[in-house]
Amino acid sequence: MRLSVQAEAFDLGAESNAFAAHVAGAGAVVTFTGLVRDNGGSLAAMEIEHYPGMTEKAIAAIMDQAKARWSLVDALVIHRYGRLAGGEAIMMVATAAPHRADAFAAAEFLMDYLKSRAPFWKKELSADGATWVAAKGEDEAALNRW
Amino acid sequence: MRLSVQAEAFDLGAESNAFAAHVAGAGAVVTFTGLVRDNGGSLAAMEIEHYPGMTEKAIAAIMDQAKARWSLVDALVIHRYGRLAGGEAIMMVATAAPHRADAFAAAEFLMDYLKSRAPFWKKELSADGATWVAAKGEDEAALNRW
Amino acid sequence: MIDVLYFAWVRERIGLPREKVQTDAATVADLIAELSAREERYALAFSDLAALRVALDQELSSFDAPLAGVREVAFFPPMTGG
Amino acid sequence: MIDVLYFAWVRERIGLPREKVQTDAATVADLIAELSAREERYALAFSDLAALRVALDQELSSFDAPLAGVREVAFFPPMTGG
Repeated sequence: MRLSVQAEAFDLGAESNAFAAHVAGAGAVVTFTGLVRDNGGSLAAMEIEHYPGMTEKAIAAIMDQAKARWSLVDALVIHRYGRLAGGEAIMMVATAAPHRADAFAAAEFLMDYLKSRAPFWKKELSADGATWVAAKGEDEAALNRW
Repeated sequence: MRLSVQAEAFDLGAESNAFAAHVAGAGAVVTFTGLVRDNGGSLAAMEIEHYPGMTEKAIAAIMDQAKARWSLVDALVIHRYGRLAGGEAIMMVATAAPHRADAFAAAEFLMDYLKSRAPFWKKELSADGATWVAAKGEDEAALNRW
Repeated sequence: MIDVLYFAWVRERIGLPREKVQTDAATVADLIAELSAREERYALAFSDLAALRVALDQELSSFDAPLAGVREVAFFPPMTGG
Repeated sequence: MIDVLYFAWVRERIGLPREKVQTDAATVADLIAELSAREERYALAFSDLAALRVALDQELSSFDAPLAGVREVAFFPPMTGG
């Protein structure tokens, strides 16, 4: 299990290959990557603030829960902070399990909890100014399924 | 949307990066990779047979269904046939969508249908001999959720 | 004349991957009956239809489907892709 | 003395990321009342508690939680990670 909270960009392909290279016993690897949506015209940059110390603890706790609930061979969470340009990768999650149901469920669980329980705050920067991204009711509701 | 049925190995990292590089408007990319389970001791090789012609049609039809059901920016399916060693990647699916729920749902849908509706048959080769992998009731049942 | 294809253990039991069959069978079930009457290896391969699937011109179909106009019939076990 | 941290728009409204606060507040709610009484910018930041979250020593907590033994209190809006 690896967890990294970092300002630097990461390489989705390299991270995926490194992760999948050491998952003996796994038949299924799922990755999720969150990107800054780049809708052509109004390219939105993003500024991500976080709570150093609590961030790592919160993510580690979420990963421990996932490990306890599903049969996981391994899991990975990388989450960036700081300023990101449109199209850039914000974060990624990877899970490896003997079977696909566990790999998918654990990845979705990690994402749902990272969205609403890891101390990150996103600010969108566009030509119109800067706006803090509001938490969505559906993201809070998504936690109820677990 | 790209679909490849091939004997050659593919590079998960390179395919993931190539896929994620052209998904403007997407905020979420999900990949699934199926591996030949390599449990150390009894390294199982796998032989995958398929039905050339029908395979491509069946996968294209499944991808069209996914595209019709979810808001997808792009999707990718790569599936190998022939002989694979333990730990090798059998296939991968990638989906890109504005939001994570669609990317996850479409990837799981593609996987469930590829499992039971794309004409591939797996044979496991071990020290004990060769055995055709039996279809699982739970895989057929998984289709009912869609 | 139709092309009849066999995959996986159906192919192994029958001993060949494909053959041309001259038949007037009206349905898939009729064709199965004709083939099973030929030789033991066919009867064995078709002994449990619940363990078989059929595709007509590369589309999954059912055993009671008519064969009129069909050029390619394929028999195989439940698929195990992914 | 406890460390009080502010993040996102809470930080922007109050105008600083962290400060040390000398307080005898028994609960988080009491601390909020003390801070809000200080200056308008605090009152504004804390005006809608439904839009706020609190962490005590880096664990999510609630507004009625006691402050005894707590060294670090953080106020922030609902999180938007992922």
